[in-house]
Amino acid sequence: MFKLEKTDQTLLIVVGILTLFAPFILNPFPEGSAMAQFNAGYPDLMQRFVIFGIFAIGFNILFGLTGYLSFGHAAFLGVGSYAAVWMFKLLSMNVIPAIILSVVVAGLFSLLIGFISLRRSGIYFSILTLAFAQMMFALAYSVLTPITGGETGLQLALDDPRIFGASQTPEGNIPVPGLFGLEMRDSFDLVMGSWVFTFNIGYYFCAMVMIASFYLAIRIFRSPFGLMLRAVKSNQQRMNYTGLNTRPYTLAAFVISGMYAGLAGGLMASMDPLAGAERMQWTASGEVVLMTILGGAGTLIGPVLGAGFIKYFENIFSKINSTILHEWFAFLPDGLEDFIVAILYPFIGKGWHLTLGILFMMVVIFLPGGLVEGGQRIRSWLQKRKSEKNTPNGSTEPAE
Amino acid sequence: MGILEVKNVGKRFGGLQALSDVNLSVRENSVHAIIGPNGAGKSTLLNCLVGKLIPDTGSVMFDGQSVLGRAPYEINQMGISRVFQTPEIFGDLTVLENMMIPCFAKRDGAFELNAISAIPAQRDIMEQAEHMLEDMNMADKRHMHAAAMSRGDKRRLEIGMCLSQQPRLLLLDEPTAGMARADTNNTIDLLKQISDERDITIAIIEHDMHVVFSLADRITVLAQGTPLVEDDPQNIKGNPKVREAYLGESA
Amino acid sequence: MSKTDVSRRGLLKTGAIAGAGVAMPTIFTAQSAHAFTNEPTGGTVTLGFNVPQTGPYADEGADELRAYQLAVEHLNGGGDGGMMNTFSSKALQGNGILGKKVEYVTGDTQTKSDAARASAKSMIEKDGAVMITGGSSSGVAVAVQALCQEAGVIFMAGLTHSNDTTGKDKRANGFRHFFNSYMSGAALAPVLANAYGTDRKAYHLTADYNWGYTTEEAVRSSTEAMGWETVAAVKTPLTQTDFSSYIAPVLQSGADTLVLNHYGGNMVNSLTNAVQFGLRDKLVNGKDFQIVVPLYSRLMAKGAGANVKGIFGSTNWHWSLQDEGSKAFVKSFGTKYGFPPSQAAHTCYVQTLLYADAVERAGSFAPCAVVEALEDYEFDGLGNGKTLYRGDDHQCFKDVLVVKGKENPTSEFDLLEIVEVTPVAQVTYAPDHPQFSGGALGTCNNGA
Amino acid sequence: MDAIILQILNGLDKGSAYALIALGLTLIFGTLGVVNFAHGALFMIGAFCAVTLSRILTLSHTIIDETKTDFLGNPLKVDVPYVHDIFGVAAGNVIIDWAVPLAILFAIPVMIAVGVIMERGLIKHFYKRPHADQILVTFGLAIVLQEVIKYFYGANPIPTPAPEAFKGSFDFGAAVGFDPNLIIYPYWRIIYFFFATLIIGGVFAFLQFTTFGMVVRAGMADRETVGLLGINIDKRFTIMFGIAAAVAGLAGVMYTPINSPNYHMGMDFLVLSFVVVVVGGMGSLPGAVLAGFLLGVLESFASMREVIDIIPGINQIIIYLVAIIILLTRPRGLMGRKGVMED
Repeated sequence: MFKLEKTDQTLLIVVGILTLFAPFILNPFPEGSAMAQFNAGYPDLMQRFVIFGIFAIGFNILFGLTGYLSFGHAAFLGVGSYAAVWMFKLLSMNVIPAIILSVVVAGLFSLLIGFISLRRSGIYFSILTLAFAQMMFALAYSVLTPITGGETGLQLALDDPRIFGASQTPEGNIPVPGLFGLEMRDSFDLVMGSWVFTFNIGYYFCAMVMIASFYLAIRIFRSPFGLMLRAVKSNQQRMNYTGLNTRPYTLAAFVISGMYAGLAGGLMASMDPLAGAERMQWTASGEVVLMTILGGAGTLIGPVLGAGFIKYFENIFSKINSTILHEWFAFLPDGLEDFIVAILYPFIGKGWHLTLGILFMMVVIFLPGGLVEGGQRIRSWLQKRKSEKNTPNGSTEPAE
Repeated sequence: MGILEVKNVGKRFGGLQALSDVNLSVRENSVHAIIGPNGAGKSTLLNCLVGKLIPDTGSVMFDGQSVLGRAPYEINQMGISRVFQTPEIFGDLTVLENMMIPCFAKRDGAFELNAISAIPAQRDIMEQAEHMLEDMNMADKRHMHAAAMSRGDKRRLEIGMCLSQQPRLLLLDEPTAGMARADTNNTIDLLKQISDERDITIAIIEHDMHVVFSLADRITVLAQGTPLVEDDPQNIKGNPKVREAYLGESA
Repeated sequence: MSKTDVSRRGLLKTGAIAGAGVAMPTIFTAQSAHAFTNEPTGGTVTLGFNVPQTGPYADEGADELRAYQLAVEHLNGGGDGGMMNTFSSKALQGNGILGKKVEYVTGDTQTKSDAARASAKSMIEKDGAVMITGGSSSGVAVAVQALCQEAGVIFMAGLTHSNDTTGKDKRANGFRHFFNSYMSGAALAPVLANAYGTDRKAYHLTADYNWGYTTEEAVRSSTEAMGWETVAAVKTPLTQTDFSSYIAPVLQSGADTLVLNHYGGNMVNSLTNAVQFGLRDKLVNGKDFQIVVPLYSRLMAKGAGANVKGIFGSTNWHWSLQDEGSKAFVKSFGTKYGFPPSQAAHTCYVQTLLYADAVERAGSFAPCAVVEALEDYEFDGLGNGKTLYRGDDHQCFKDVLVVKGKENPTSEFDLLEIVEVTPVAQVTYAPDHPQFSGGALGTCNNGA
Repeated sequence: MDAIILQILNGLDKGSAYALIALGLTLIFGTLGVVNFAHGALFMIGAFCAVTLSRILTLSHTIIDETKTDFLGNPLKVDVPYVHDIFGVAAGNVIIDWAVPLAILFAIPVMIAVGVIMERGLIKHFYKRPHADQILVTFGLAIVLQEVIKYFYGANPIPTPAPEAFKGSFDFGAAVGFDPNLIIYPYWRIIYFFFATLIIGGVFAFLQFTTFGMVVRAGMADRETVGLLGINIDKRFTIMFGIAAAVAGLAGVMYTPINSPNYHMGMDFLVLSFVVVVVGGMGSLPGAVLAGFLLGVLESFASMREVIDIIPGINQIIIYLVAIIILLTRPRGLMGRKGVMED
């Protein structure tokens, strides 16, 4: 099925199921319970999970396969968003042309920037990409304000000259992005006892795109082209003396991953029609690097896990405030409650950066292969335990 | 007229004349050794042949075409393969994958965006690679990580990779450097076998006289960046100039 | 299949708890039950406080949050009631809003429009917030205001000073109590003319983004109207930390006044650098060289330290005001937290009260009802004298304070002194003023 | 003409700050082969050494002044620093006033300790790990360090002025025959420039003329060989890390009067200092210094309004533009060696 090997096929199916049932999986705690704070199954965050998943999958095609560390990838996400919003302003509120344009524009930008930056390798390449992205950010924030909206971002207005579709809804509001009549922000809720699950059209649209992107990524990983990219990472010298020109390979990888970023940007704008310059800042580029390495660079699923991990932190941990902490520990005697809250407080809410930093360090120190390696270790540990159980006399098998 | 014709090649690095007036003709289907003491310019000459360096003067013709100014991958596509002093292989890939890459390069050229089809679907490539692994006696290691192999196996793999491109000229840069005696003899046997069984020209740069005299049909002696003499092995052995410049020094 | 624009957790929270244990029914929520987004149906109503908790404005955000917590306490009948006692409207009873206990959720804007929108969305979609408020920059305010318009909730802006918030980027569901660039210019100009004369040559350094542009334009046009000449205006990058290369050429230009259209860290650094260069000790064109900072905040003054002494600027509010409202607010804030509130805290507190009051008066949480109650609403007793929430652009019109860095501060909070309270008439402008042109308010959106 | 002289002065001053930070970064990269994203955090911690010292010097006990009231109408509490009690008001104020220069003495041991602990506790384990891991772990460390500082000192900048004696500016123009006020430069920035060149010179002299320095330089060139000679290079590298941390810290201490320090000043400098290091050529100390000054001067020129009028926005992008041009024309930066950080 899908022309994939068995393990990849299983992985794709698992990812597909997890994505489709995300509204259930991410809302494990009943509404109103103290743990509901940790629920992540609301449309915006679910959309972010998959959109940043796409971004990281694309980044991994470049970094994970070729080893070229781009420090300016957020720029392509940014131009993708701008392209999409301009499409909404000028053409139509349908997301399809907007997303197509954002992929194309991001592809063109990455072709140009990649063509120049790939003349160098290693950290020199990283700094070149960083420089391009920072230039784009700085100009978008300031001089290019008429095109980009500058500080306030590019937004839709009530008087946009939309060619297909009205400038305003009958009620006098700005129309929302949709897919042939399905509005991206539409949701319906499913109530089961104390549990509430939200199904959002935008999320499912993004999820479909993500599964398709993930499938495409698997195909690329397993293709001759993917093999060549891994060969570039392994030994460029041998590539050259094997009659292979590495530049077009790396450039193709750069453009493909730039287009993934543009796709993510286009989807972001489709879910929420605003494009801000901060999306292109180096911190945003650094974030996707962190996502990829944290999840496991070069692995298929790693970047998606990393993206989810960081976005979860950013959106869930940052919202826990001292009042909530006090509620959680209200069952404790007063003095103890205050003490525990005082200890935890620096790490949650406004301290979420601190916790994230500590977790980065832990993962890098103890799990060099990222979260994927963590998963593998747990699996092998479980298998070992299982095999220990299966040998009733308790003798362990000799190590391989 | 040899398959490789080097005419009046000179190369300067700052104040050092690394090569001057090098003339060399490698006959088709022969094994041609280039020997010389350290610093004689052997590696510089080799680098000029594969496009890593561009000589200041002279010409390098391969099969009637100039190689000068071409990138290494273009020269390789013309039919020249190179084996390095320390094996250059794809350490992160499996042995089989290593072997497939030159097959792709041979079939698809310097660049081919083949991003969708699965590798196992490339039956012809798989067959070629498997076949070459068997030729190299490495079929049992096909799923091993290349970096995890012994040096001798790495060398064997590298030679196999070069051969699977079906090159017309195989350049070897001290292929037995740093090898144990047994590995060296294995490599000699392998090269002999290749030279006998295949329609291929071999040019070898070597320090080890044992290797040179067991393989070479013809020998060029390089000293101080310029060829001293070019002759058959038995004549080289008796040549006093060579003895003085090279053998005498090591004896 | 029914549809909702955003989920309505406010309803579901209580509804679901009531139905807990009944795992059987699988219900898709019906549209007809909700008149507007996040309609609160239980005994509580949730407000969303979206302030910077990380990044350079985190301290300002923390102060805003303190004010919000105080406002919630007062609305629920706790504490001493603060400004509820001095507010001209007596609709608020201290029993929550419309009898519903006020609860709140908090989020981190990071002072980035993307992050701010994400956090606002999570409050709307996940927590069922019926109103979003807060923020410490115009970029964030404009972005979140547009989001709230789309989602059908009310946005009560926190600290945002750019003309655009109630100018070209205004939205029907958004309201701004804070003053703006135009008002700063209009209030400052006469005071500056008075103190420094009418034939000054001004050199502007302007932060290179929207807020900087509107502030420069406002200050330029109002000072030029008084006879000042603008020698040069140079834009400085947002990310600049060392302004020496921008400050150094000022004296060479023949200017005798430097206007720093900078905010936050930019202003702290540019002012520190300017004072470092000894500009204020110089005599140019026979006049003492002067520096002006159009928008002051206490945290900026604190960051710049002694450098602010004697430097003019404007603020929305200051704790040393002696009207009854301000005194009541300072008292309850100071008692609770031990130090006086900042202008950001004030505007956030007032915005919360104004929202609650509008809901009470409208008798509904529906955004359109709230909008109607707030539009052209006149009130008093909240610290800035008689104030009008203008219906045309949802901007508050009230007195503006011109302040000056204090020469002998008695504490780290006592850094500014009020020079003049500029009456509202002097800072009022027509809704179609060119500095506010473009954009349209649109119509209110109830969502759902 | 006067405008150009002024911007050259400016550029040299800015450049000295860039060069100083880039120097420490290169020192760590060159000796240990570690890409240290926490270097900006070391700079920031240095600056907060100055803040901390000035807090220590102004440690106070409160007395109640019945004659005045605070904002709530209660009797005013007045803080009296202990140094006033010990040295008297006048001498105490002088000590408080000189907090920043005194902080140099305070910062050196603190920073060396921070550096050594960092190297022994964390960086040591990352010598053999890929650069990407080094970047990630040091980046994580940088976040942790800045959040810890933020927790204790808040997010707002903290004014840390120079001593009264160094306030104001020197009129260069008048000294060389221009009209007064045309070319003025603040005393503290002049001091910073000389301080930076002194430290840079000191580091070079240390590496050039001491045995320790020679071993370290040999180690930078070929670590394995030096290890084979039976020299305990690791210990020396630990000390080098301490020195690099101290260099970054001193740069931070001296920077505090120029701009009020805040917890994210390290991150603000991080990207810039990496650009400087790379433009100079990874691992090259002279390259880092040269690039620092070059970028400082060019940045100053780009901020002239005459230039901005011709190319709008040039001041926003100049550093990156120069970095791109240099890297495209000189593959390994100004003075980089082949093969370093190219894989």
